[in-house]
Amino acid sequence: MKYIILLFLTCLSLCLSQAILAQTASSDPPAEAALVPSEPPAPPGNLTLKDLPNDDGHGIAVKWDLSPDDGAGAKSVISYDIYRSLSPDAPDSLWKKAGTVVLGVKSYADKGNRESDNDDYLPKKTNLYYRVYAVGAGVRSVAAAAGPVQAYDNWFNTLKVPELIFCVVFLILTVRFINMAKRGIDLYVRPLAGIEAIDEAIGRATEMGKPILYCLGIGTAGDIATIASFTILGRVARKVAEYQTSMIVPCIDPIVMTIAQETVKAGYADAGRPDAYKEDSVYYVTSQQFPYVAAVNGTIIREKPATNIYLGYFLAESLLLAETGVMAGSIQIAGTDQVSQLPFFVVACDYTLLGEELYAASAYLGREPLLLGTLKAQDYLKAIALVCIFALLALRVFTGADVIHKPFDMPWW
Amino acid sequence: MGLIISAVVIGGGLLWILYLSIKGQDVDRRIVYLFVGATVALAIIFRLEFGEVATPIVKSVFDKIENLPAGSKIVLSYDFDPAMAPEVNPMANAFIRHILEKKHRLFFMSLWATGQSLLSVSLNDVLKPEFPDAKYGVDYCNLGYKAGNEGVLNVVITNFRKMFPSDANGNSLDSLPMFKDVESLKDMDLLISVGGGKPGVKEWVLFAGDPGKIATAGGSAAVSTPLLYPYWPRQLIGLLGGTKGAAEYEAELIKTHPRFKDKGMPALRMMGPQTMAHVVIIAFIVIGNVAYFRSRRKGKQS
Amino acid sequence: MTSKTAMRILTAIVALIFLISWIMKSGSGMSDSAFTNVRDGFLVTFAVFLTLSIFSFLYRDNPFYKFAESLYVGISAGYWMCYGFWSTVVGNFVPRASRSLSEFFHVPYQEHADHILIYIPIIFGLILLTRLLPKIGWLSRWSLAFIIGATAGLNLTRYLRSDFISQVSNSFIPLFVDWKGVGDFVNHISLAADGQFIAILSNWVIFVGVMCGLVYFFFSKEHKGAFGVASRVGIWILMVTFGASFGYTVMGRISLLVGRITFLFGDWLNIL
Amino acid sequence: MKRQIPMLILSAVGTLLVVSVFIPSARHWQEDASLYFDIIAVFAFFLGGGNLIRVHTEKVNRKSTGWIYSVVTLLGFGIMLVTGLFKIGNPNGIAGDLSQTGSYFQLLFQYVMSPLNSTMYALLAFYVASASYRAFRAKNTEATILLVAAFVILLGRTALGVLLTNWIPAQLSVLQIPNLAIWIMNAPNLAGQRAIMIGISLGVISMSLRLLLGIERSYLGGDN
Repeated sequence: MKYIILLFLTCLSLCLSQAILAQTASSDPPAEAALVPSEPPAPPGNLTLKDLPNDDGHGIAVKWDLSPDDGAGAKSVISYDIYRSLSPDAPDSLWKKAGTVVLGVKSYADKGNRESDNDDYLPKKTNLYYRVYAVGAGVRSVAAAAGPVQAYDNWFNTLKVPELIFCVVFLILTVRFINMAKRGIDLYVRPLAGIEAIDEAIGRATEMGKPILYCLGIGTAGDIATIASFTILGRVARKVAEYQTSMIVPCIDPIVMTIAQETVKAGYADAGRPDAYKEDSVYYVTSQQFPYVAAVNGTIIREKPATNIYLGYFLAESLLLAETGVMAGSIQIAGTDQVSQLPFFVVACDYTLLGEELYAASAYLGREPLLLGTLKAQDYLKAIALVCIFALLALRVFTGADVIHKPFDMPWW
Repeated sequence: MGLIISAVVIGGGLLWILYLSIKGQDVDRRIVYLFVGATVALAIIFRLEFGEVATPIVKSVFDKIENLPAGSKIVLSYDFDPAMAPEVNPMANAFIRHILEKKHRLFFMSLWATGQSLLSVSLNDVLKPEFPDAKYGVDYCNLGYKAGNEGVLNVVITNFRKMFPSDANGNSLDSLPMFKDVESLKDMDLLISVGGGKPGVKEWVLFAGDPGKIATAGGSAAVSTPLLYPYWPRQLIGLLGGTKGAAEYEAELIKTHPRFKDKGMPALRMMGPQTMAHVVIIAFIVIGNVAYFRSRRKGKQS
Repeated sequence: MTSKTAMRILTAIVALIFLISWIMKSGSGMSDSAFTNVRDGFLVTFAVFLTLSIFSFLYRDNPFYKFAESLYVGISAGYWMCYGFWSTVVGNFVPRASRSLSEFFHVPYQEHADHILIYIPIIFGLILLTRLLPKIGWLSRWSLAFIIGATAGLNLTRYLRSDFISQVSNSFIPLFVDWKGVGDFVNHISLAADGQFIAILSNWVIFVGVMCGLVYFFFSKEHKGAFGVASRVGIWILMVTFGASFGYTVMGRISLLVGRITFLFGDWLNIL
Repeated sequence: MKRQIPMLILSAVGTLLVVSVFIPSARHWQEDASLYFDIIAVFAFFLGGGNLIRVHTEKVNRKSTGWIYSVVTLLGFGIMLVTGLFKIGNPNGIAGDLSQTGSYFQLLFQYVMSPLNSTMYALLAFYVASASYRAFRAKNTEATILLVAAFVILLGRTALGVLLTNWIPAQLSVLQIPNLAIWIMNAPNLAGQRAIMIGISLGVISMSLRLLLGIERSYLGGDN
């Protein structure tokens, strides 16, 4: 079974890589052109209009054949101007300039605005007419005109197929491993030092009779790292309640504070000590980065917590907090998904959860088979990523294309 | 004078701390703070400047301009806005000085609408007063800004006159003597883009330097510099990164052309405190390791 | 001398310097109005006082820092709420909800916006406020669920696109740069920074580095044998990354300090 | 009930937003969700502001240690709210921009908040130094690699790096410290960043799925 899945996934990634190759391999060389002034160039030919695919109904795909003077003939074309109007014989003032493209380009995606009070509004299900001019130095050709055409909204964005495939694969894997876990199959997870440290740290705080400071970072509830931190906070609160020690949770955002209060309260309830929960332990400081840090730093220095836990979204304050914690002599456990801040945590804290480990932490702490199952699914996706990179590179070596920047400029993301 | 005082104070202090560390005493963090603060303060008060030495990535740009035969054609593009200007404007000014000093022909242009006004500031503050003999249309010209981002490059790589029927002042290109033997970017000897966003150095490499096989160099704000490193040295002949890169270029310029010494080199001045602080931090890392190995050896002995 | 007397003397000195600075700064003001000069003199001096108070934390916690910190927290909380009120309530909600309110606040009323849907967040917002009532406080979880659900939904595809797919495809780099055969490669092999060998080496390091880094993050497989070696290389690569990013950031941090010290010596003491 | 309905809301909202990515005509749901988010956040201001006032007035009432600083906080909060909500001193009155030059709100921002912001930020210069002094020690393989990488980059950022290794011939030029620094940034650093980012994206996707599937509930309290 396992091998069949892997085989399937490998085939899938090969197909995808083929698609990526096809996308990146095509690029037109710039057209050669020479200078000839002032005669108006010949107009572009064969103007065709179509509803723009994969959009919400406010775009038209415009295509034409190059003017005979573009790169050949009199070589006088510099660019093409695209105009749109609601009527084929409207006066020039009612033709809205939709865009300009340089010579050698023979298509334009006219993406209008969907708000009717916007200047660039492009109504859906309405007849539209287009004109395309070839523009020379100070002159322009006769218009190539076409229409009517209507814009429709589409029901599926075909450009998102790769994402859909990955979503579905991930979902299937997750559900599969959850089911395995439900059937009681034991799933191995390797130990993570940072996670084990959390347990010890709570014990240490109990011995010292000092609180634990849990900082959710400066993210709002709109940052997924903050949500991940909530899931860990719940488990930490439960242990704190079991050990009968206290915790301080300063928050930077009112909603974060609200969710944190709910989470900590639930953690205490789960531990069977709902009365021990103190509303004041989770409080709002202020909504800005540096005043928040100033206040938390003050708290760390004055309360001297046994342990500081920083999990969530952090920016420059990572080092400000962690160094202050060092001064206060606290054990420090940190984790963030901000790659630029990880170095500071690694340098100043005792344990650091690196990126993905932050998201795995709640599964580790809870040790619930269902959650551990999702870790397994994550690993399979990682294996797919490895296979993908391998496959792409193998293709690269055999096809021999050698331009380092091509994948960086892919049209579809 | 200021340099001597600072060197004695900071150097002496560091030696003393090294001595204490070797003896096994731990340095309080406040001492580290004191040193960093004092270093930066001294450097600011005494306006310390250091002879930066150009790193290879900067030196290669300098050498290229230095070694091109007089009369070579160089494009300098202002691809930045006022927010980035403190970091990258010194680079642009240093380029102007160097290029005109070497009697090359300088073609100004800009892919950013906001670059144009910064460009005219440079023309009025640097070029005109310092090079009164440079003649417009012969030694330099200003093509100004054209909308279209990298699309502009797509056109001028085959033909200048299509995109720029006239220069920024409305003169037709054919009326400018320096355009006599210029058809497209491919006739240029060097392209320089100074910028920090999009379009910027990367676009110049991808849409002009690479397809036209034209030597390309760049100057970039510090934040975006790491993203450009991969293009060096194969696609970019050199790159000035942030204030540091600008300072290196200024230092090299003063060394080779001492007449610019009194022109005020802003990047060099900004670098003074930073270099000092770096040296202090490096010294502390060394001291920390000396102390660590010392204590470990002692631990082993006992 | 007890620490309390020392503190009193220190406070007196600070107050004295503050006063002198206020007078000097007021005297050198540019404005025609005496009130503005005195006010700006006070504000500049106060800004300097706050700057130094924050720096004093480096020595140790002290009343000056505590004062600056408390003021900072209060002011910034007020600042944030004012911004929230004017930009979200007046800027986003009022123009969609009511014409007369729009006129009162001088914001353009949006006729075509979906007016009914704007009440969804209002309802959820009101539900959130039930927290203040102990009996039905549990209702507020509905709003929290809405927020968490939205975050999860938005981020799932966002990260899939911008991080997963694009980073994997960015790893799509040539392993044999400018390859012209083994003979040519061996003939030109050198450690020159712009040589072919280094270009090839870099890409191999990226390739192997990404692979090993990913292996390090495997949770459900024991890091033993070949897998263990790869994971160990992976952690080394991560350590290089951390060291390099740390080193690269130092310069930017120093320039912040340069800015503050320039403020103290230049704008305040005028000795630069 | 108390747990099922929130789970349902969460899954429904999240699933709708995921699906909307694939349906062009539903694209604006995402923008709408962000807007709703902001508006709900305004209601939360009451909770946040209320909490701030309550915590600090309690400290004042109890006369607990440092209560005087709570007075300072409350004063600052009140002053800022009054100047901002009523736009005191704003040359254009109620219609003026909140941060209009000359308004009291802007004065407070310029002379109180802004210097405090940059000073807090500037503390980093000191902390970076003390952290590198303490942590960059060759204790084991990992720490040594960290130390060497940071050291090379730091040296590469000063003239010292050039002076020390200028003698290395062009054939070995990658060993010159500035070149080595760039190479480190280019190759191993890039690889590490990429591995972390790929890992994070999988972590986020997995976390989101766990939330949407309703198996991650610890934020609403464990299993019972």
